Amino acid sequence: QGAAGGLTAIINPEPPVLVLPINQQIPTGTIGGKIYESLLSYDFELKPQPQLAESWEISEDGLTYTFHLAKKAKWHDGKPFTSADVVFSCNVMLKEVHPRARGVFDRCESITAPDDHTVVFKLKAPFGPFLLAFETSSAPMAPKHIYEGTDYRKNPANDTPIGTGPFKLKEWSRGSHIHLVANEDYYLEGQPVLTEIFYKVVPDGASRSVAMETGEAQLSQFADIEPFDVPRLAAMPNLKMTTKGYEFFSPVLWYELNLRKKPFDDLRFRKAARLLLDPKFIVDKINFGLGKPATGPIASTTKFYDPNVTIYKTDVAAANALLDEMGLKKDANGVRTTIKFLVVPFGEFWTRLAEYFRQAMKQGGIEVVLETTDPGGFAQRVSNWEFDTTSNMLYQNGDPALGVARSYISSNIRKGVMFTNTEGYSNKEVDELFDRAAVLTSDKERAELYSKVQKILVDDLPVLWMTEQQFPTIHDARLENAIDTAIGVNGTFGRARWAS
Amino acid sequence: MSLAAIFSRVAGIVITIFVIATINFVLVRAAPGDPAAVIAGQSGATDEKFLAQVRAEYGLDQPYVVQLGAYLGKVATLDLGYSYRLRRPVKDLIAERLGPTLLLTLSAFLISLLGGVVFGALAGVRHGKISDLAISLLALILYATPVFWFGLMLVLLFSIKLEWLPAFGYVDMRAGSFGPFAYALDVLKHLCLPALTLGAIYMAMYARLMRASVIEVAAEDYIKTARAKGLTEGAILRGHMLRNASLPVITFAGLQVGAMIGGAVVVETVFSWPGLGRLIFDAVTSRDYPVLLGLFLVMSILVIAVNLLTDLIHRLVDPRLAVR
Amino acid sequence: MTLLSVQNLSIALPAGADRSHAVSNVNFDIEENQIVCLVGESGSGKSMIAHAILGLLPPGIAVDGGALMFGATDLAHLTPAERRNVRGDKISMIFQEPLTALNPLKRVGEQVAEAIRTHQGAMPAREVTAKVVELFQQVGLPDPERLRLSYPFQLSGGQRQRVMIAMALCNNPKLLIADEPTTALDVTTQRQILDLIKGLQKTHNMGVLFITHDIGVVADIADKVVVLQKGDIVESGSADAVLMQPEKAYTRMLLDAVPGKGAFRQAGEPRPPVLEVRGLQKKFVTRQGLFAKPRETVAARDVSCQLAPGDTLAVVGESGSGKSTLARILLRLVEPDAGEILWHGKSVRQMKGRELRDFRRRAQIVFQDPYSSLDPRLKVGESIIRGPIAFGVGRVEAKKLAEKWLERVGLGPQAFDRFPHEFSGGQRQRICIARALTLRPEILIADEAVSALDVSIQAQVLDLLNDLKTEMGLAMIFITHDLRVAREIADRVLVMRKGEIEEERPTEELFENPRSDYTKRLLEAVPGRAFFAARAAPA
Amino acid sequence: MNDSIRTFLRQPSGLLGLAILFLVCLAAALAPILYPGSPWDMVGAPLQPPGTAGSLLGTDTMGRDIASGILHGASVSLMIGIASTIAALAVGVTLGAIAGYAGGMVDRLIVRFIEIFQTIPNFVLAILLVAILTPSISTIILAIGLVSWPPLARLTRVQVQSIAAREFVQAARCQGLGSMSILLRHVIPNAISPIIVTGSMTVASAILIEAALSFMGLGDPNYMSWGYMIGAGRTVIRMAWWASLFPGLAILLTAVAINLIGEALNDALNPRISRS
Ligand SMILES: Nc1ncnc2c1ncn2[C@@H]1O[C@H](COP(=O)(O)OP(=O)(O)OP(=O)(O)O)[C@@H](O)[C@H]1O
Ligand SMILES: Nc1ncnc2c1ncn2[C@@H]1O[C@H](COP(=O)(O)OP(=O)(O)OP(=O)(O)O)[C@@H](O)[C@H]1O
Ligand SMILES: [Mg+2]
Ligand SMILES: [Mg+2]
Ligand code: NI
Repeated sequence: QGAAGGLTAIINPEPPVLVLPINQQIPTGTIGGKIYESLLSYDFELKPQPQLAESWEISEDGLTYTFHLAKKAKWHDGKPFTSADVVFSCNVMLKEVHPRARGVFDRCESITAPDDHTVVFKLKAPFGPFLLAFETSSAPMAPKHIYEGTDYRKNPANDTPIGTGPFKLKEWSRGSHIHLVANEDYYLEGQPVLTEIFYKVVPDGASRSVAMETGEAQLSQFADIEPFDVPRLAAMPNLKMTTKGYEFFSPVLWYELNLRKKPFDDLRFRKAARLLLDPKFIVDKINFGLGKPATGPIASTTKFYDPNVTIYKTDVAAANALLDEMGLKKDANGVRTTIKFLVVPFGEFWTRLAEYFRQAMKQGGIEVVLETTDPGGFAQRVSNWEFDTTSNMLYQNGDPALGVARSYISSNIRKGVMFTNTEGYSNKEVDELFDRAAVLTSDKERAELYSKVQKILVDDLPVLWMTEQQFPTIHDARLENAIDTAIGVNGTFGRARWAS
Repeated sequence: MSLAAIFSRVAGIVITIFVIATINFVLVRAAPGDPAAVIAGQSGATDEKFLAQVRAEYGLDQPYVVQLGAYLGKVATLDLGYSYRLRRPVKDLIAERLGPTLLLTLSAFLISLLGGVVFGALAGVRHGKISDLAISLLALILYATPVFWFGLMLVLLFSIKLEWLPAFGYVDMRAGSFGPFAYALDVLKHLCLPALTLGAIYMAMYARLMRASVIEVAAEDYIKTARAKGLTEGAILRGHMLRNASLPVITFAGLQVGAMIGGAVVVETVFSWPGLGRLIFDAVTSRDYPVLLGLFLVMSILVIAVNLLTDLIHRLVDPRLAVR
Repeated sequence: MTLLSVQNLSIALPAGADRSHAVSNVNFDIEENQIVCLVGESGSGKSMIAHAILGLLPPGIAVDGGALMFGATDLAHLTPAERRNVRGDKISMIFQEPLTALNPLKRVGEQVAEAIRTHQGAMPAREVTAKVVELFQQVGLPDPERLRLSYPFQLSGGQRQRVMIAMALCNNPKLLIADEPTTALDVTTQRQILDLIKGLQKTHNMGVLFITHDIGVVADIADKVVVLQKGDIVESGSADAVLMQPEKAYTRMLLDAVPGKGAFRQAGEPRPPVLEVRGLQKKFVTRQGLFAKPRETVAARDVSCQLAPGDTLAVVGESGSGKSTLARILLRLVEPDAGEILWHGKSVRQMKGRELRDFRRRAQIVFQDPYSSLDPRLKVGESIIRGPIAFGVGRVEAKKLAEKWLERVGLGPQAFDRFPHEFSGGQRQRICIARALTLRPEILIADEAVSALDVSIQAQVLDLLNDLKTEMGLAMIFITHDLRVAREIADRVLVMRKGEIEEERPTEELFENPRSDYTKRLLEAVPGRAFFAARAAPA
Repeated sequence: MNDSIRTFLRQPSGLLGLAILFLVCLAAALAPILYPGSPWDMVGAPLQPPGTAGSLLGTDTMGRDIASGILHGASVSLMIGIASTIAALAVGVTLGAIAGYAGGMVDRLIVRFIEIFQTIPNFVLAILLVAILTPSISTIILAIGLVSWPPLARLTRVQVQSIAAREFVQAARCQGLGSMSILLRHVIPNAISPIIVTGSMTVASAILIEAALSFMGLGDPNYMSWGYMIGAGRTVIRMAWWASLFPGLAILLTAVAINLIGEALNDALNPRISRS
């Protein structure tokens, strides 16, 4: 076998569509990332690298970004990729169908195309992380000639995605597999190496491990492999495991308390709860060693992380003392108070997390009753603030301004919207620090502000941060260069190859 | 079957489907919270525009009776709704999963019926002997076994310990490149454990019934007649006992089809069999109600179909029914 | 030449059975071209002997002494294969119940053909079919070509029994064993089958072992009689000898117990009726399905009759003629479609509440099946006293009453605390009578109350009823399919056919001088008529 | 009744069933004493094999003691089994008795209704009910009860019908007994025993349905149940067979015991067998 050849990978769950511009769920990102591209890619340190944009420059005042596009880039249907497509995507289509992209591009005064291969973004105000907005899932380029003037979500072309990426969709057998083949006309020299990629839909966790074990599949990502199976598979000689390639996402997991309600509004209670919990337990026993305890709101894998904050150690006695101080007395059964926990309805991991929370709180005499709902009800209840406690995990999307601030700033307390400041935390100082940090362009200045905000937040405990989640990518030991950007398995795989 | 009988049969089926559809309707209305939010639940965030669209589609602003009527109308035109989670019409989702489920349930049905009849007959004929005791005991135990657990234990034994059969799935992932024969063989290999799991439990049930039935039939006068004719015991078993004794088993099997399809849901979950049951599991874990309700209806119709089939078999076996 | 010689035959029963041996030391011979009748009460071991000959004894029961010499072979000691060769070939057998003796799921022709193929080896299908058709013709089945393709349920009882006979004859057996082949049939059909067997026996020169409990049947067909009592032979010999000059008391008792030989009862003066029935109509409609046409059965069409105190009205007729339905209508267990029932001139159909209960108390019924007419969960005494208690009698008193009646029907007060299953059929029937009588009824309806009983017990129950009737001035409606029983007990007889009254006359007139053809046929079919007439004459 | 008890006790299989069931009840009763903590407590390292580190039957993925879970789960399984059977009996017997005794149009309607419910794949309906009403102990009982009644109704109807047609019932009517007392004293006592038998077996099937629901993730998250344990252990079956084996055995044994008892009851309540 030479460097070329086919790759069989696992996909779970089956993506609803492959058109990345209209759907950004994880599996869509993984497969769509081979078909669609954005202007930039990012290395493991989140430094921008060329993709559809060969080069770019930023004006002094940090308000104008000019991108020079790859001249040979073509859509899969043979039409050339031009700056008109970029303007259409960023200024029209994504604003309509992609809430996250809308958030970023709404900051632009104008998006224009002086010539076929140049695009100019003019910002209303400086925005520090603007260059991080051109990750594939965040701003996938859509072909103007197909989507302009149509109902994007109902466009029949959604069944035959047309992108600029190194792989094209050949066949999608629903419920079974998605077959991608190499794009012969790809604009980057010598790419792609692989001739085809099969994404097999394997809904069952155990079967996924078996498939990896037997070599039926050669690549798995995100939560494909159940945590307890990871060490075993990682130890197999024919497989390799890496947690690299998720830097852009860097998810942080936390328990969320509804600060509008008693006793969660009392900092002593939050501190006590935090002292009862042990992030190590989640890492070791629920995650089987993957991930690491989080110290605060910003993940250690991203730029502005500051480790010098208050460190909470598990301390049951101290927790009980705090609760006593609050005047929450134990009754005959040793129960101080009974609270509810809304279990996240997305599978076993979340159930375990809820069960752990219940047992941990019990040590402080806090009885937790688990409530279950369906995803619809869950979203509805959380976004409408109808819960006591729950758990949550958010991607940081490369920059605190993109993925962290949204959970803590009071301007983002938006009833009815998921992934906002649903816990209801409000602190003027924090608001101000986040706002200022977003519009600065100097990393050094920004780092200072983010350090400050981290200290305040960790002392204030708006949520109980537990872990920085890590995902295992497990692949055939002979597969090379697949994970070479900060979005890892969601990358283009243009350089992925077999070791000869 | 007379025309009138066919007519009343069809009417019965229509009524049944109508009732099931009504149950569906009531259930969606019984779900806590705004039905529109429930139906739209899969969209992650509750998007007002989307809710309005759902409300209009289901006519949730209309009076109940009108809504029920509209819903039944949709069912009548085979419109089972739309899965917002999977962004596809429920009808399509079900259609592509129907094959594996049929394969699984039909083979399990055959295994259970054949096995039940054979083992039950064996035990019945050897009434009171060791082999009867062994079969009866085994049947009793199997009958009391949770299906999913039995499946897991089979996986533990045959896939993990002995490594004879694949533990999960429908075909090998590489099967796309196999020839048609190798492909079929591979599916067959994957089918073994799930079909056995689902079949065994019902086999136990039928074996128990068959045993009792054979013992009863053995005491019938016509068996004495057959003996008095000078037939060998084998000929008596084959020619006179089996058919008569299996009648109650067939009737019962017809009644059990519903339960078996329910069992398939669990078995498909255990073995990651890409059928309707698996779809139900996914739909349950994500509470994809349109899919759940559609599946419920389709599975009920499946039961009706298999019931008709058993009826047909019954008629073939029992001339008294055929003439009437 | 002796065909089968039963020598000192003993058949052991398993432990826990009612006796140690089903039969012991039984000796008799069957000659070629001879009909040997085996008679005896239920449980005397008749079937056991028949089954032993073919090696068909049920599991746990075995021949434990003696020999069954069939020519030079001892049938009691054959290997399974040898036994199969004998069965259905040299010796064949017909059973009592024609409905259950045929496989319900196989065409009757096929069932006969199977017997042929089993013993005559491979034969072209056409030949087998031809043989079957020929056999069917021989046994008098109509349209054999079509009939052989029928299933048993499509044939009447008599036709099924003919199929059984054809099956038994298909390999020209030397010996035919018939175990009560006519008991389940109507008298007229019984007559035909008896004639058929007798005829075939003549043409085929067969030896026949005919088992029956009916002395009348014996008298009609037997060359030789073997009388069995509790497993022992009481008497055996040529039919003439045994029937005309019975030596043993038991045989005499059997002969005397046959009902319907004494003088006719004379109807008394006409008195005002207790019960009068006018123009009863009843149609049963069975729904087949939602849209299928319902099936209708006429169970009563314009039925009228009267019953005076102290009178006994016998209702006779073939199975399904509507006798039981009439009884049920009278008691308002079934509502008629039209007609009047008058009790002392009051309309029973208008009655409600107290009045109805009062009527019910005065009109009691005894059912045919002594097994299902007692609540299996209640002690016998309890079943009896519920009635009086329901009418306000105190428990202690009711118990006294019940004990009195139990004694009166010959059971003794200790029966009070036992469960129904601890009694024999005859005893149960007496309990039912006691239950009915504790309420001191005016009218007693007996629906086939003695049909399930052996002749000797039947005679006892009939006597009991007769005594009680005269004693209490009961009016009785006695339903039976047995004309001899009717003759024994009734003042008047009502003949029913398909829900209609064929004839209603005083008993003597009807028997001496029947008017309707149907009644004539019924009378002619009664087995042993000539014999009993002859026997009665000199007495 | 004494006869029935005697016959019951004469049957070794029935006794065995009783003994096992007794053990299960004992386990349920002793759970708080033998394992005073909650079965959710994480007592040791995860996935410890049986017999190690003080855990008799090993620990599950979160280090919870399997033995403790099984003991505490016993009462949950029994409670759900019995409660949902009572619910099924309430619906089934009432409908069946009405149909059997009333006859005619009412009977036809009820029969039709029963038939429809028998057509519906009952486990799927149970899933649907629990999923939509959100899983909790009461919705689970309700759902299992709602899907288990048709066989009971059918049986009750046939029983009532056949008993009501028996001659001894007609005889009782002729004795002047009122309808109510006939129903209570003759029909029900004679009809009840198969219903008791089937009812007892329904407990076993209810336990199985509950287990399957929990296995599918539709159990009440606040109660440790055997089905939940198997479901939670399923994914780790390759490295921790004990996590699913033992709870499965517990279900199996309980169901076998109940079935054995049911069969023995069947014989015991049959007067012909019990009193001969
Ligand atoms: N399977 C059996 N087990 C034990 N005892 C039996 C069995 N079958 C018959 N018996 C007993 O054997 C004896 C003879 O029975 P058999 O059937 O020969 O009587 P029969 O004369 O044919 O009576 P009937 O006129 O009622 O047919 C009876 O006492 C009966 O109780
Ligand atoms: N409940 C019923 N429903 C439908 N048909 C009935 C019903 N009861 C009786 N019949 C029919 O009415 C007719 C008369 O029945 P009935 O029982 O009165 O006959 P019988 O003269 O007593 O017969 P047997 O001698 O067999 O007891 C039969 O054809 C029977 O099938
Ligand atoms: Mg007999
Ligand atoms: Mg009758
Ligand atoms: Ni008779």
